[in-house]
Amino acid sequence: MRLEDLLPSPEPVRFVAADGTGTASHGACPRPADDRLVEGYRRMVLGRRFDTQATALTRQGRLAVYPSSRGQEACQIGAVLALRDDDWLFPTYRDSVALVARGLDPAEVLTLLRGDWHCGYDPVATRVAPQCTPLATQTIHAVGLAEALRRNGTDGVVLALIGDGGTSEGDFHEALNFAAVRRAPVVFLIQNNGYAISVPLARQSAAPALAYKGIGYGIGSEQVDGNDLVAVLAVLDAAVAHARSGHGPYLVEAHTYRMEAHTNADDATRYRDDDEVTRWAAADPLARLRTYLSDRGLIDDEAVRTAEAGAEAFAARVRTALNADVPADPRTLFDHVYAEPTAQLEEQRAQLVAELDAREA
Amino acid sequence: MRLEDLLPSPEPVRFVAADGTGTASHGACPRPADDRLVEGYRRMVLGRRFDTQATALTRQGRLAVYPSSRGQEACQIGAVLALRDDDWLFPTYRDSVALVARGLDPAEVLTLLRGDWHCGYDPVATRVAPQCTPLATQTIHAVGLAEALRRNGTDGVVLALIGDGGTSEGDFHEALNFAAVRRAPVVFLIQNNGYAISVPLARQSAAPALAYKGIGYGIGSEQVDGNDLVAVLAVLDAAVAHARSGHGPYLVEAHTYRMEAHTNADDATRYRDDDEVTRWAAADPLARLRTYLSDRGLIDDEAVRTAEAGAEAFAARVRTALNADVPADPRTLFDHVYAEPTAQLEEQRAQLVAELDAREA
Amino acid sequence: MSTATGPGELSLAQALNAALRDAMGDDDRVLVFGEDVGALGGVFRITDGLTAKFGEERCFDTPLAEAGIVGLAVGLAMGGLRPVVEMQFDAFAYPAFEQIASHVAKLRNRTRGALPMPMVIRVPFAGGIGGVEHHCDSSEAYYAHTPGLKVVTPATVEDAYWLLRDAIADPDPVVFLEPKRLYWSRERVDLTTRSAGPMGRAAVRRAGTDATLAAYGPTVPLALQAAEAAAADGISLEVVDLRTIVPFDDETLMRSVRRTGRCVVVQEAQGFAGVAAEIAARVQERCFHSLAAPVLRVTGFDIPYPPPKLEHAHLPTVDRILDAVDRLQFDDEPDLRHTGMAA
Amino acid sequence: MSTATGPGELSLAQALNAALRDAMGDDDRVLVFGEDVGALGGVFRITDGLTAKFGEERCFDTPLAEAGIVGLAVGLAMGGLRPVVEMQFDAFAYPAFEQIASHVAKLRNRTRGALPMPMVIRVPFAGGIGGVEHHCDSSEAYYAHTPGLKVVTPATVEDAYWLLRDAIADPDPVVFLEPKRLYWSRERVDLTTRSAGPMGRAAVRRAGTDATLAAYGPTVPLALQAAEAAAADGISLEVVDLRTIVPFDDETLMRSVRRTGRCVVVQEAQGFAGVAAEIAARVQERCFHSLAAPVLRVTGFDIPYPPPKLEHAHLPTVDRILDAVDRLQFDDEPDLRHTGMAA
Ligand SMILES: Cc1ncc(C[n+]2csc(CCOP(=O)(O)OP(=O)(O)O)c2C)c(N)n1
Ligand SMILES: Cc1ncc(C[n+]2csc(CCOP(=O)(O)OP(=O)(O)O)c2C)c(N)n1
Ligand SMILES: [Mg+2]
Ligand SMILES: [Mg+2]
Repeated sequence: MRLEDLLPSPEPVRFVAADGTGTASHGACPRPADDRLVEGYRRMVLGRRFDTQATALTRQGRLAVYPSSRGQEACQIGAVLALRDDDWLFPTYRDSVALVARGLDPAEVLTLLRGDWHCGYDPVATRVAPQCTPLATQTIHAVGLAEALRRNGTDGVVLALIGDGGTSEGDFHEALNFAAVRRAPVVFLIQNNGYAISVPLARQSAAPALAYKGIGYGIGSEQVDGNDLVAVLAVLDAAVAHARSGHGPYLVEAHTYRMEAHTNADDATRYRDDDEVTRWAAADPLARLRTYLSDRGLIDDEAVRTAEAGAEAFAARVRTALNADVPADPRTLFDHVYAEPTAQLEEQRAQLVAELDAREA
Repeated sequence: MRLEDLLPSPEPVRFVAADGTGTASHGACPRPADDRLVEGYRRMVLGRRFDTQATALTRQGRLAVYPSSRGQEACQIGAVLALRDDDWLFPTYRDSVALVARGLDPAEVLTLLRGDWHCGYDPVATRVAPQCTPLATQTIHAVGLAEALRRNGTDGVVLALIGDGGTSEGDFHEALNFAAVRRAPVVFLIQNNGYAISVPLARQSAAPALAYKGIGYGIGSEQVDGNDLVAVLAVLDAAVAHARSGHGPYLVEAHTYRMEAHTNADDATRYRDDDEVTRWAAADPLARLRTYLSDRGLIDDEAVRTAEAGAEAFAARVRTALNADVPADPRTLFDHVYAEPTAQLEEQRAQLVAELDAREA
Repeated sequence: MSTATGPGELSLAQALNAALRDAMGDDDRVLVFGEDVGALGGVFRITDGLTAKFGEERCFDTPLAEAGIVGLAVGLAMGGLRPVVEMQFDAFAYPAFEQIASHVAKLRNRTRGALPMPMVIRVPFAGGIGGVEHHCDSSEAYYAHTPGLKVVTPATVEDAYWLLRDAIADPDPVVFLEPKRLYWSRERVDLTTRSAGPMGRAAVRRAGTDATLAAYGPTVPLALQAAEAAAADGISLEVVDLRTIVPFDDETLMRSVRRTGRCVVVQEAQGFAGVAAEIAARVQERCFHSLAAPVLRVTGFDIPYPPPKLEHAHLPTVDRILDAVDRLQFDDEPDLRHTGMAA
Repeated sequence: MSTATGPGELSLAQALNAALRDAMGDDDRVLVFGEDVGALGGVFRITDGLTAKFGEERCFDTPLAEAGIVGLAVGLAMGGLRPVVEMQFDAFAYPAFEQIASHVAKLRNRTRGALPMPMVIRVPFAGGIGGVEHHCDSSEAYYAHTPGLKVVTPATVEDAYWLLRDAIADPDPVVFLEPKRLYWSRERVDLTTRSAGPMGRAAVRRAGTDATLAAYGPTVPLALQAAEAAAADGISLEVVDLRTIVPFDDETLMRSVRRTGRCVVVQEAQGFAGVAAEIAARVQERCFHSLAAPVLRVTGFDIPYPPPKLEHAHLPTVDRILDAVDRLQFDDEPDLRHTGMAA
């Protein structure tokens, strides 16, 4: 790759301005087809409704905790739309919206946050790695999986999600480097939402933008307005195509904002102004896309209502599923530590079973 | 810093060509003063002689192991000349030549490799951190120490050495990032000698050059011909001045070559051609500097002879020191694990003492 | 340990906060840093108000990188400062493991005392708070097995304050394990005096004659409850709170076991090769002929920490401790129910 | 174990190399990677010739980053491959500790079996080779304390071959600890058959009646020498080679100790909270009334691994084992000389 291709555009790629009007700054990427944008709109509506629903469920005690991605829907849905079914996604704890938008069962997605089990869906069947808690560690797994896809003779691609804070971890550096040296078909998408819990980007990095990290590994990079689905999808399309065609990894930084606190348990007033939140509300990705699409006659009021009704129905499904009590059986704690429980684990399970039996008797 | 200042020169900065003639490509750095170059020559002669001597001592069984830096003297001496006495140096296992050039007692430097103790010199008195074995870990210590200097109200600077292989470790990434965010007065000097043991640079990184890593952290960077002392010193002078004046860290990549095997125990024929070594021999940093200085009348045959005689005398001192048997007392093993040995360690020492006493009786 | 609230009372979290504040006030060299310790005051609010009081130079947020945080502390300690760093949760200290094991623990030894490493690595410790995976690990054994580190864990509000003060004043690196589920436990305390000994000494929290319960950190209140319950049945249990895992206070524990002749070690971590194993091994080495029964262990199972809804099944309970006491028996039957250990 | 050389003999290093070669030949999914494992064949030459034979796709050098190496292996295992990675020395596996503890050990459990982690992490293990600092750590306890990992260490040439084959074929992640100082020990072996049991079983290497020596990896030959020396004095020692630390073979060890009534555990690592502590704790839990004396430990001291010239003082010796056997005494005197453990 030429030196110029390794550096991102000086300004984030943008197709749609905050007020929904088209802009001139597109980078080199073509605009995604209309039907994909309309589908993106539908999934963003659904994703936002899911997010609100999940937050509500924490208040009702049905979820232990929920990290909202309100405001980041363009990134989450863009990531999903850029992938084929046989591609893999490596999400973090914040990316539940991406998972339901990819079609995963919301109850399975929320198994982790409900506290039933660590991962509720089948990563192999869904081609979605477990939502990762230890920051940045998933990015190197993504490289390994991408290499496995190549070795298995497919042209599958892996998309790894990471936050701005996560980029500070050593594992992210190692992942970028391994990906570049091994030319793995992997796209790294940084959702730079301005904060790592309470820590603002300025304390996280002094780089002109996080996308400038690519050149240090020989990885092509781009930065994009992360609240503009059209731009996110356009840039990710190019990145995924790059990886799929054997040209190795690609790094994308999406500039976005976390509208809610870090999780429902966090108190964001301790570290940021309401003003800042209000300013970002004006850049809302969903309103922006709606205006853009309706201005172009791609959606009408009817389509908006249909999308919202679909989202409501989905939210009802989520409520029903989460309000059902799923029994969690302690006897299963020993089942999957190893392929076969060791003699020690068998005995520990027997002890627990005896204890439970005694309690029930 | 402006974006342009964060990227290195497209070609390594060079003042002196391989054949000793001056070149046009100087980057923006002024040429160091003549007397410093002459002093640099003297120390390079000494350093090389020390290096040969140490390798010889491994053959005589006086050293357990020695990682030669033959061919890297311009980097090692450049690093030392760029620093004031009250600045700190953070070396690796390969940087013994830098240490003796800084004036450390060679026997104390070789304590590690002789197997007497882990570090033989006093890091505080010498302002040289212990030669670091776990790769890249020292770079973040360097950042902390640099911050301590600033907090202590001095304008001291820290220079951290690292190899090309070491740059792949996560700790290097974290060190660069912490240094940039905290604007620590630290200079990172990558001695890119082409190999990490047997692994060539192409398998270590796909970056256009390692110096391109700086921009991803907002750190100014430069690359330099690491076999040209004039250039190394010029670039490091600028980097150190940058750090000293409160502008934060700086990253320098020096392109050089390790003429010997990784250590005396390594077999370099397994992974590289003699041809390659021969080619690099023509770029020898010492011969190059001698030609350059004598062409300019800065040294004459007499000066060369004096430098070499000084180096011989030094080598004799090293031999004498290393041929003396230093008794290593196992009773001291418990002395510095904690400030005061714990009750358990006291008892373990008592047991060992009883055992030794019994054996001696 | 009282859990009532009222005036003059302090939570364990508040005591830790007070210890940091007082240590920073007394010694300019003390610096507090880590993830979210500044404006937010830490996810558990242990550093609350420190930046406001002492400024950003003394208490600050770092980039999100634990090896970097500990490595920065190493460099600062080399430069004469006294860093107190926070790891956000047990499992998030693992990225710093190399820095801790290869440098923090060894630099003093490496340099024959020239580079001491006075620093405190604070780790919110163990479970019982319904945290999702990676938020409830018990990692004390990793540190306790690493020579050069001291390992301390408070179980009372008073100890939270004083042991942390001791740790910060200590010339050696201390891994300071804060039992998460005790953060909100409250006691009426007077922090101007201390009742337990300094760091390095265990404390007999309750005197007894029939058997000794050895516990530390989160299992101390549990052991006390078990002793209370046993007393109702006429069994007199002595409870030893180890307080400091390294260096280990053999004297206090062995004196107790030699008297009671029986011992149960209670630890929340998975059992295999944990600190309870060390304690059991030491006790039988030193008190063998005083022992009327094997030293038993009540520990977590040898499984990854369970999800929130199942942690209750994993964690040591009062019942399991009492069962173990009941089984301090006199034959070789491997009757080790509920101990997380069996064969 | 014979140390003579001659035709038909193999070194332990060569047996490991053969195991890798045969495993790669039998199963295309087996990949070998790490630092310097390609052209160089590894710093100990364990991977010698593999790239030449199987090509760069099957055996390759990676960038120099251990977390990356293990993390890459995690992703490859998710994709159905069977990675065998090399950590260059014990202490250089520490940067990968988070990947190992938080992912390798837990991904199968996290996903209820959907993402098994069949991989082998090979670690040149322990000291006795005059290596400078960081090259001789004993790190088995860190892994053994982490549920989800299996931990294996061979002590014979035959076991080197077969245990590594077993580890590669195993559906679970195995930390495979290769005793560095045994790399060059040689035996006349026929690798087409195996005399010891599969991974997971201990082996009685020498039968005896007076006491049991429990050892693993580098201390097995030492225990055998001690038994040989004791026999000359009329003391009959049984030597149990654990072979697999996790899962632990209680049956073989307990059967032995119940018969001999005495036990010494020999481990090279620092003693505190090490694997020997677990073994001592287990033995007294399970064989208490068969024991005529406390289970003693002979271990390294609780210090960082010493420099080359002093390692001899730190490492367990035949004399220390014999001293411990002599002290399998009958009172509570803490007579634990030379065990690295005392109070
Ligand atoms: C290795 C590690 N260290 C610390 C944490 C605790 N933690 C959870 S989320 C978080 C902030 C992450 O910020 P960012 O990467 O920007 O992602 P965001 O939450 O903004 O999506 C922290 C510090 C963790 N999960 N893993
Ligand atoms: C964390 C860590 N991993 C592995 C090693 C083993 N090792 C020692 S030197 C070396 C190669 C280092 O290469 P480079 O950084 O280029 O430095 P050079 O030896 O060329 O000076 C390796 C892999 C180590 N010392 N530390
Ligand atoms: Mg963020
Ligand atoms: Mg190199």
